[in-house]
Amino acid sequence: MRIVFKTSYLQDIRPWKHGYQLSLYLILLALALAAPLLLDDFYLGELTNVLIWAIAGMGLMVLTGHTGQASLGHAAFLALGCYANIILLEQGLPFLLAFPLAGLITGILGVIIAIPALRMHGIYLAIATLALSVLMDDIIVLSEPLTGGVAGKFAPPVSVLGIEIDRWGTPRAFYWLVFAVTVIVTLGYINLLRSPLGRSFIAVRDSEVSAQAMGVHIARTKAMSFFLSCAITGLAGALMGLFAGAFNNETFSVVISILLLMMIVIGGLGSIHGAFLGAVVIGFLPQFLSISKEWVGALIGGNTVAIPGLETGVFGLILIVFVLFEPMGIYGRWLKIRTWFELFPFYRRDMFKRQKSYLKTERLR
Amino acid sequence: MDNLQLVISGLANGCVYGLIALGFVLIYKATEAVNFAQGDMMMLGAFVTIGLTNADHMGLPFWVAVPISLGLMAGFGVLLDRLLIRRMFGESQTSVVILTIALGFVIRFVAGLIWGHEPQTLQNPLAGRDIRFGGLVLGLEDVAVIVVTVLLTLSLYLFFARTKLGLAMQAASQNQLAAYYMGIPVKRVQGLIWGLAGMVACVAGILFAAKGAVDPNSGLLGIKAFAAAVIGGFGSLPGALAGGLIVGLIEPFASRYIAAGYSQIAPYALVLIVLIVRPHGLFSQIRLKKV
Amino acid sequence: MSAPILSVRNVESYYGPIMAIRGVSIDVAQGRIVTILGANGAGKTTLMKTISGVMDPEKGAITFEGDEIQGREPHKIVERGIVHVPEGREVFPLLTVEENLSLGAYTRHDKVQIERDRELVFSYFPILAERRMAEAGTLSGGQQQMLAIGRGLMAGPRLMLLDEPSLGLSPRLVQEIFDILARLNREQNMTIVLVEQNAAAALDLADDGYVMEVGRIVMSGSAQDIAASDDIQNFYLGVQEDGARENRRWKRRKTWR
Amino acid sequence: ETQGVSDSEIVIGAVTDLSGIFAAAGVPATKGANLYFDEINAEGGVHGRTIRYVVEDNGYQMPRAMQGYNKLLNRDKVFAMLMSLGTPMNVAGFKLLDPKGIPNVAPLSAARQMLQEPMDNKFTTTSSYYDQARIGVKYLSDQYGAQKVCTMYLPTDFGAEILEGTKAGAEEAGIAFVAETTHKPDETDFVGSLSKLREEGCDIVTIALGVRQAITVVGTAKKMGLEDMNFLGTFASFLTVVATVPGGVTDGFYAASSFQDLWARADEPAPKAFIEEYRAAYGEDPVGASMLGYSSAEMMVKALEAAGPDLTHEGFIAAMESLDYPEPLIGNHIRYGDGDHQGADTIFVNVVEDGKWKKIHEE
Amino acid sequence: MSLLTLENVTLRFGGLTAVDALSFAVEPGEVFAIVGPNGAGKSTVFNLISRFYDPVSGAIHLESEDLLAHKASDVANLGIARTFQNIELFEHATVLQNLLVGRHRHRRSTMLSELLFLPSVRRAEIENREKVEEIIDFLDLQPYRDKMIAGLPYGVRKVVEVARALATDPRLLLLDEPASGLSVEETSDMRWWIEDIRRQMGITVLMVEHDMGLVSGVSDRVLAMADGAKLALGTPSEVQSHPAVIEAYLGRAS
Ligand SMILES: Nc1ncnc2c1ncn2[C@@H]1O[C@H](COP(=O)(O)OP(=O)(O)OP(=O)(O)O)[C@@H](O)[C@H]1O
Ligand SMILES: Nc1ncnc2c1ncn2[C@@H]1O[C@H](COP(=O)(O)OP(=O)(O)OP(=O)(O)O)[C@@H](O)[C@H]1O
Ligand SMILES: [Mg+2]
Ligand SMILES: [Mg+2]
Repeated sequence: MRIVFKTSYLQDIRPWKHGYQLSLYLILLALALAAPLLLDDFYLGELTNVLIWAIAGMGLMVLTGHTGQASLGHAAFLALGCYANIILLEQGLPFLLAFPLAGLITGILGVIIAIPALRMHGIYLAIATLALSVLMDDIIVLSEPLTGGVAGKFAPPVSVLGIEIDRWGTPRAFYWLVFAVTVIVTLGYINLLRSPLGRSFIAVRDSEVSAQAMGVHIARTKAMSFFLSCAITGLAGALMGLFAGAFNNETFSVVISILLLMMIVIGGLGSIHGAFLGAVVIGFLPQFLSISKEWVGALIGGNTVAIPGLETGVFGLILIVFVLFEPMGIYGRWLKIRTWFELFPFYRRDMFKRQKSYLKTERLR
Repeated sequence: MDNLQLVISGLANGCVYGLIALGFVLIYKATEAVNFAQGDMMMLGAFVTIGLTNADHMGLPFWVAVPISLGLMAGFGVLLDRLLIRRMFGESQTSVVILTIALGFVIRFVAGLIWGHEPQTLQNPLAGRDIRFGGLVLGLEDVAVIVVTVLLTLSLYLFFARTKLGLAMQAASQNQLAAYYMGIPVKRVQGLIWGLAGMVACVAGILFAAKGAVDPNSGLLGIKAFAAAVIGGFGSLPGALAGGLIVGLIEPFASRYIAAGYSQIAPYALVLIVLIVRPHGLFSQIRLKKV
Repeated sequence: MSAPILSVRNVESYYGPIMAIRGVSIDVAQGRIVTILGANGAGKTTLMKTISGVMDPEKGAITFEGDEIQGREPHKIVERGIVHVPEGREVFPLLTVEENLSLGAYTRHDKVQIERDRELVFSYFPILAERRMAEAGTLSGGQQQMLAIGRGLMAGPRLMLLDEPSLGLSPRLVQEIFDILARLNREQNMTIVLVEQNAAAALDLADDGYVMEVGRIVMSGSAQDIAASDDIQNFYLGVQEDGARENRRWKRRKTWR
Repeated sequence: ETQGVSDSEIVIGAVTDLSGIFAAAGVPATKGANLYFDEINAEGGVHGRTIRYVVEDNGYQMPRAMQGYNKLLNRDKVFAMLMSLGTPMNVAGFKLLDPKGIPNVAPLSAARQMLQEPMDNKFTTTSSYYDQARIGVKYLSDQYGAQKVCTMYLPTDFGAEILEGTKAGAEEAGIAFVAETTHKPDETDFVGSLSKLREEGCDIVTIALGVRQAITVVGTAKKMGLEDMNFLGTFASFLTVVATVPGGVTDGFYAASSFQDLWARADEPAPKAFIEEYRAAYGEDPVGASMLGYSSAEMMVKALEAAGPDLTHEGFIAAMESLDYPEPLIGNHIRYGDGDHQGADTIFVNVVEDGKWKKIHEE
Repeated sequence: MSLLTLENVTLRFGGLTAVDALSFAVEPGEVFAIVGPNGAGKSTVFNLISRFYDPVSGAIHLESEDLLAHKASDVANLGIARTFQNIELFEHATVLQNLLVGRHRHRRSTMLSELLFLPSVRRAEIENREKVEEIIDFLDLQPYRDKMIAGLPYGVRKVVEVARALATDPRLLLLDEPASGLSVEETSDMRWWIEDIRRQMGITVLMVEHDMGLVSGVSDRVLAMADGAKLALGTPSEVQSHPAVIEAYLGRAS
């Protein structure tokens, strides 16, 4: 068991608990930096994809995981970010300006959209955002001069500090771009969580009444949460647009909104780790299933495994198993495994048996 | 006359939304869980009935097939509860939502596997029969939809308001722990409600497939029905019907009178507007906590 | 002392990895009032919850009228006649006072007797009758506590587990509650297990007592004996010179620590 | 060394919808193609190489489609794409197929963008929605002296293209385009839009909706007594199920397409053989999309054969351009040429009669 | 000038008059207790001061500041902190985080500086932390510092609530039944804490409490309420011997 002696308040303020944890993160960082050298184009592309989803997941996590505002419409903000970025690029702005601006614009639009939503809670908010996500499709079609309507738009190649970046042309450069954004967003998120604003998000999530009594302005706090969430999601959307190369009104569908929410719940609500773990599951699992189809195919000697759509069915099943196995998300499970190792050999087998738990109504605010 | 026709068809259609919404509300009212697979259960109910009664499947007489499929779907609901939902007892609403979304994937896949992906219509004795008064045409299916929905809503409403079991269900949703302290078999009650929801989904499916056609993706209609339930104030049975009717009515009028390009937006825009005006639906179930 | 109606043997319960009660054994004889005293976090609530089945014990046995009941579904235990009035009210906030009360009688079917009990509860707590159509969530804290107790009575239990019933009640009502409990015990021969912070009143009412500390029973005996013990006098009954403000940080060690 | 070609194997890829809203097309098409490839492989393949057809499910979502392309291009290293489904997905795919010169053959989308520039590596089997709508409208107006044309459509690229085709057809026929209504994929009630179209006096209504919706529209129109309104669908509504709706609900519904209905010709030798083969392999009845899948796979094999044992992309493209043969299964003639990358040019207008599709016109 | 004054405040819930033309004033530096039967409207008075409810009529002032002109979230900024009868903590956060939320009204940093965690933010955080640690020491909460609220016993939560309220650095502290659920020993601790809060920290305390031992031990003045209206106001012993108070509230033994 690791015992940490705390000798200064800074120890609680800095983002890692002990040197061991810090070195783990550093190793992870080093591995991620070296990924383009270690992986082939296929896996690098998948890794890039997972990172983009993780950014989007962090965007939603701010709002849903930390402020307790469920959104089933975040694909709309992906779309906003994506279109904003490309339109700005088309106006001749350099990428380094267009990209953060896209995030900012999405954040501001997010707040404007959120203002009427601030009084909603739970499923009511979820449905309002879902409706928004459905409407975004039509809004894109109706604002055709700006968005290209149903014909969609193509992402131009971008250049950062003179380096040409293109998803397919220069996958390594593209990966580094996405990686850099991931790191920046993650650091910002960590900072958020250890400062007053992040705490006020959690306060609003856990009890609006007492947050208010502590001087937290509920509407303003939610609005800020929407801003940050939408801004981050906008950045992810911009990257997703570059990643896809072409997109139109159908690209950011409601299904993606739903998948995003699924992702953070399965990863573990309320932790940054959860966004990443969820992104790995939602982002890579379908691909993994598709690859394992080859192995199964090789095993039974067929050319193709016969049942079409099987992957989606299995995907659903696996998600069900994930939720059943660990309703607190993968991160929750990871914490338990870690504790197991830390306590070794002083663990009890039934230590993590779930004690019966009971729900109370969420209809009281 | 024209408008009257729109009203009637809007009502009939709204009743289908209302029926699916009823399923959502039923489960919510008794367990505070949101069953995102309700639309898919409706689709499944429709296919089960088609599988039993259509000539190119088993070809049972319609009135024999209906009770069997109602029973099967009730059993399916109970089974879901036993296998999945019960294991999630006491876990947060969000995890249950995710579980049912994933369940929807699986149901859609299985339905596609069994019945294929092409739309199918339920062969039924009401098909193609119309009632006409003057210029007004009313499909017999539409009449059936309206009658069944109103009856079902009413009886479920009375069940919750008047019976001991209904009261116990409401209690269990508000405070599971206290419900146990009162000796309410909370899990069994939940199983019951899932069975009931399966049955309601089946009724909705039958009426839906009789009015039009179903394919494995018809379950996505659940999203609109969900919105309808929320408009009504999620948790209120009459609210679900009201929400369904509102969405059902806005559609024909919007496509009749609003310019192309905008008309299809109407139902979702309406959802937004209703929620902006009444953030917790028409028959609000949300209370301010007394501290 | 007659044979115990409820006996708890070496029970251990956990919240995840945290062991909240560590090998607790108590006996409750038919028709007696037993009180369990203990500081904050001693595990009293956990013990009650384990008896009523809303928590599963990891080890140990609980027998009620000769049958083992540990780990059963809680509603089964209620059906056997054990009712738990929980700490912290736990009313059904969106149902009316009246509906809350009728749910208390969920396991019963004798309409007439239920009606009579309802009137009895209303006579104990007239304010509930006055507010019978109000949603329970809008009641004041003390009114909710009355409702929780009344709801427990509606089940017509043979064994009643009361977790801090006097919480948030006015001094006058606290006295009334204790009178009511004494009467129920006397007239209906109801067995009562009582957890109370108001140790003086509890020991006064009870026949037997237990003292819990950090998950263990550290003292047991008749209520008088316990009340007479020095430590109890000091720590639970407040019979102590606490006027001297300078002394207050100096705490006497409890002998069992 | 050409990507996707080894001594023993040719890898062909597809990104299609096997679980989403267009699974009704994607699934049977994949099955049909597999059926043909299995046959060819059993006979030893093409020039000694077996064909491996790798199909990725996109669930009709863009991110999944991109993953599919990543896998097919970077992992499986496909030689060509065959029957990828979804206009936006195909268009996004072009971004990476074009630079590598990988052919995109017979996509399951009849959008004109399927032949967008650079066109050299793109081949479609069918005519576009645009042309189908255009010709259908022209035919109906000739036939019935119709005066007013309208469109009901989903505001997507699919709908937009049919809308444009309808307008073009109306212009060519010299009649007026008067009204349009827009819809959502989950819409199930069309009384409102139909009464609007009735008021506008539409006598030809082109439909760019989901299959289920098309059936409901026609049924509702019958109920409302709109006997004079002629409904015209395209490729997307030209399905056997539409014809076989019980109660004759869809009788009199027109559809323009670039192939002929399978079941209407179930007695002709090629369809008959196919139906039997398909039944034997899958234990279920084939549908139109299965037939297209089979036929496209056959076309692919023909081109691979013509390209010779030294398989390169240039060689394959040249071979595709040389194809010219009657295709009895789909009932059309496939002919490509230099600068002509659309295979079957004839468009058929069909109508539902007694639960079956009947061909009434070809052009 | 009185620190807090209520003048003729009335509040109705439907047909029920929960607070009925109530007036009283709390002087700076005193401990002022409100007692009364269950449902007398004591918590409602607190909720009115916290601005959770709008009174039908009447005025509430903090010194000369009109409280009714402020929103609920501004009340803490004016220097009023409170605890709740039924405990309203941030369940899924640690004790430390809960207390740090109490410091929220002292937040000076902007969103951007927090995202970058500029040195100024770091300094402010350390300062907050020091302040919070003082309170933790004061209320003996050290063993629970990093525990999640969800797993704490009732009595500890009560103390955490007091701590969180203190963390806001209030001028006026509202305590709703601080001793309910506490054992005799803990209640006597609470008594000393309240004394210290008043003496050492100079905070005025307004509390609702049913434990008459505590009330008479610490409070300077007591207001007895019944049915939303004033029954008696005076020193603890005056109120305790008031016949109407005995009848409605205390019962025979007192
Ligand atoms: N949900 C929980 N999760 C983790 N630990 C818990 C939980 N509930 C209680 N505990 C722990 O179990 C121990 C016993 O708690 P319990 O509530 O039984 O005490 P108690 O004697 O009833 O105290 P009180 O007088 O405050 O009600 C405490 O140390 C507490 O920290
Ligand atoms: N939100 C509300 N809606 C309706 N009635 C309410 C509401 N809040 C309080 N009441 C009623 O107002 C009265 C006063 O309640 P309050 O909570 O102020 O009592 P209290 O004096 O704090 O009592 P206790 O000592 O039991 O906590 C009660 O009768 C209660 O039922
Ligand atoms: Mg307790
Ligand atoms: Mg109170």
